[in-house]
Amino acid sequence: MTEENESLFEAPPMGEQERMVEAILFASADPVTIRDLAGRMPHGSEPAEALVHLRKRYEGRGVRVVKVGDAWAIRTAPDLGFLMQKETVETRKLSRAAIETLAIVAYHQPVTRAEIEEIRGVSVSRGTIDQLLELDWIKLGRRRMTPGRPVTFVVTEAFLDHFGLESARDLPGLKELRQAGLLDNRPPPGSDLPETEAGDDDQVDLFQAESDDAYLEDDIIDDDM
Amino acid sequence: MTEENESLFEAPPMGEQERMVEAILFASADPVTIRDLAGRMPHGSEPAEALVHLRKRYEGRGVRVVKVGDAWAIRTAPDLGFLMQKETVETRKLSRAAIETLAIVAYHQPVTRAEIEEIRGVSVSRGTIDQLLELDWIKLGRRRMTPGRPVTFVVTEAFLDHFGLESARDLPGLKELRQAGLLDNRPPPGSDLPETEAGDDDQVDLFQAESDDAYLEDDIIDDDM
Amino acid sequence: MSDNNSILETSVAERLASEALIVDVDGYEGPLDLLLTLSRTQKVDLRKISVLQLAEQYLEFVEKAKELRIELAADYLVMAAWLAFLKSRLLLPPDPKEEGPSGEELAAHLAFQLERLAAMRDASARLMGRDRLARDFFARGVTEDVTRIRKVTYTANILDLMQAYSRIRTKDEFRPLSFESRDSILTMEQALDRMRGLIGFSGEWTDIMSYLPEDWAGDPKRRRSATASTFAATLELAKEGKLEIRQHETFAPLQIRKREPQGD
Repeated sequence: MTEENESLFEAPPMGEQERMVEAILFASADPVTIRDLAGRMPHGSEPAEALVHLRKRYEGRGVRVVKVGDAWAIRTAPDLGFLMQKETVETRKLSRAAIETLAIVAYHQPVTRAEIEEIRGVSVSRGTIDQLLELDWIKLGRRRMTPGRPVTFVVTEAFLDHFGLESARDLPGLKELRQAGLLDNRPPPGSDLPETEAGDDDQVDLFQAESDDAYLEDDIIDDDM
Repeated sequence: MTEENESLFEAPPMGEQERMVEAILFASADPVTIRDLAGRMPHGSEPAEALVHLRKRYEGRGVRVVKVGDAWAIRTAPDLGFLMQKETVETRKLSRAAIETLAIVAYHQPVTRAEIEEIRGVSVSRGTIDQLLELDWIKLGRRRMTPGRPVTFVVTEAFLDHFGLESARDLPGLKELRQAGLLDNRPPPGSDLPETEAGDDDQVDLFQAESDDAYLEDDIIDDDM
Repeated sequence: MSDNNSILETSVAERLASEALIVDVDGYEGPLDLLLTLSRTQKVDLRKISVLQLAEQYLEFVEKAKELRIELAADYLVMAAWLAFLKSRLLLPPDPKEEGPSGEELAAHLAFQLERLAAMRDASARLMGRDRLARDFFARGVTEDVTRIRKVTYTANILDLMQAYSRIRTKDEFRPLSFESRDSILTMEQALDRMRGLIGFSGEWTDIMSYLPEDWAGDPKRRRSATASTFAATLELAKEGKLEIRQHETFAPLQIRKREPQGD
């Protein structure tokens, strides 16, 4: 099949495609992926291009075309939030543990529970993880390829949507934190020794990450997002 | 209070008001009245005028500003309604009643409903006949020239197409069915069909099965149709 | 505000803080959280924090808690033991024979952990302070769900068809009509007997259907059988010259009457 053949399907003109993307995004509360858009539009349509036009068209308007991960949505301009008291949804107040855990997942993802505990210095309760999973702000990532194959957590598209982020790369201060080495999973000194003396075991448990290889995947945040 | 006093509150510029109306209409679950708009916008705003501008702005777009009763809303442009539908094709097996009815029509055509019931030994629901008619696998044949002039059913071209037959006469006869192992060797008790006869008669007797006793009944059968 | 005042205030604040520490020990999320809080009192960049001083503060805190007979969770005590160990490492000149990380390395790592925790706290605050969906910006209020139009297509192949037909044809229940059930059959003999008895009274043209036995006229199967056998019986009787049959037009009711003996 050559490209000429494909063009026989005659995609609608770009202006029409833009209208279609506009209608679809308006109709959905959740972000819509390019793939979904393409699936719903006539054959040969190029939603990605239509989105560029549409986004421009809505610049400075009361609603905006925003990117959420791999998907797109229309959202009201944040400066008009004051008009919307009526629509405001009271969200359950998150515990400090939940908020910190969420931030750690966002900045360190994919991250294991043991790593979260290592960073916070306390154990993470089941309820905290459950709450974040329920909010659909975090989800399970790939298993870490280390002994025990622990599950990892990553943030979701709903998280990005909620906090108005295009991608996890846009997390505030991410670059600075990385440059400061604060996103490094720096193993505690001496942890590369076969086994520390018996007496230190407790504190090794507390402050040592589950294992050294765990940190091979340090920069995965890039691969994943 | 004079009008000059009111203007001290300095309503936002019309462009801003338009943005506000846009955001409110977008985010509201229900259409919003001008009064509601005015109540939510800064003092001195003129939502009615802003609406005129907004409505014009959306002319020809993928969504439109429409009046719903006394209130206003943003809705998908009618010509794009098709984007909000997703057709899924589901393939299902024909029900036993339908396939049996179809088989009887194919082998005995033209056949009345009463005859179908007689052969199946159970009544045939209106739905089954309708389904086969809808599938365009059977159609109405000539009326039987018997009292009550009952309608008969015959198979269609589409039926032959679907089943890869040149004509209904190509359907295998009882003997062939038996040879193919599709039919028990045991003749139906009391069956008077001459199915054991040699030759190609099978076909004929299948199409004759309506003979004999079947026909006196017609006047009565019609009442049931 | 004078310097004196501020010093005074600070010491009051510190005193209050240390009391709060003890009262609120449960309010801390573990030793690291407590250490972070203590480190704040040093009022320096976390990178320049004196871990030795911090260790001392922590140990002091644990001592105080003991004096006040506050039960500390095990991990606080573990941390205390570790910090005591760290403190000794930091104070004593390094022993070249001793294996493992130096006191400085351990201290640096603790400082790193504190800084990292602080950074995450800061990040979470910034995150929660962002414009947020359904609070600062909003999604579409009326959504139009994609209506799924389910189009069902039915399939059957020739094998299905043939199997269905053979199933009907070989069904045990299948019987030709005349064998189906004896009690729905009015035999021609029965009808003939009945007609012979009745025809003598019929001088007028009468609809043949009125000759059906009353209890056979309701149920369609019985009515059907009775009609057939009654009709056959009338033909038989007509052949015998016992009655006459007439019909005004096709499908009109059949009428019969007694035939008067001829030649009379």
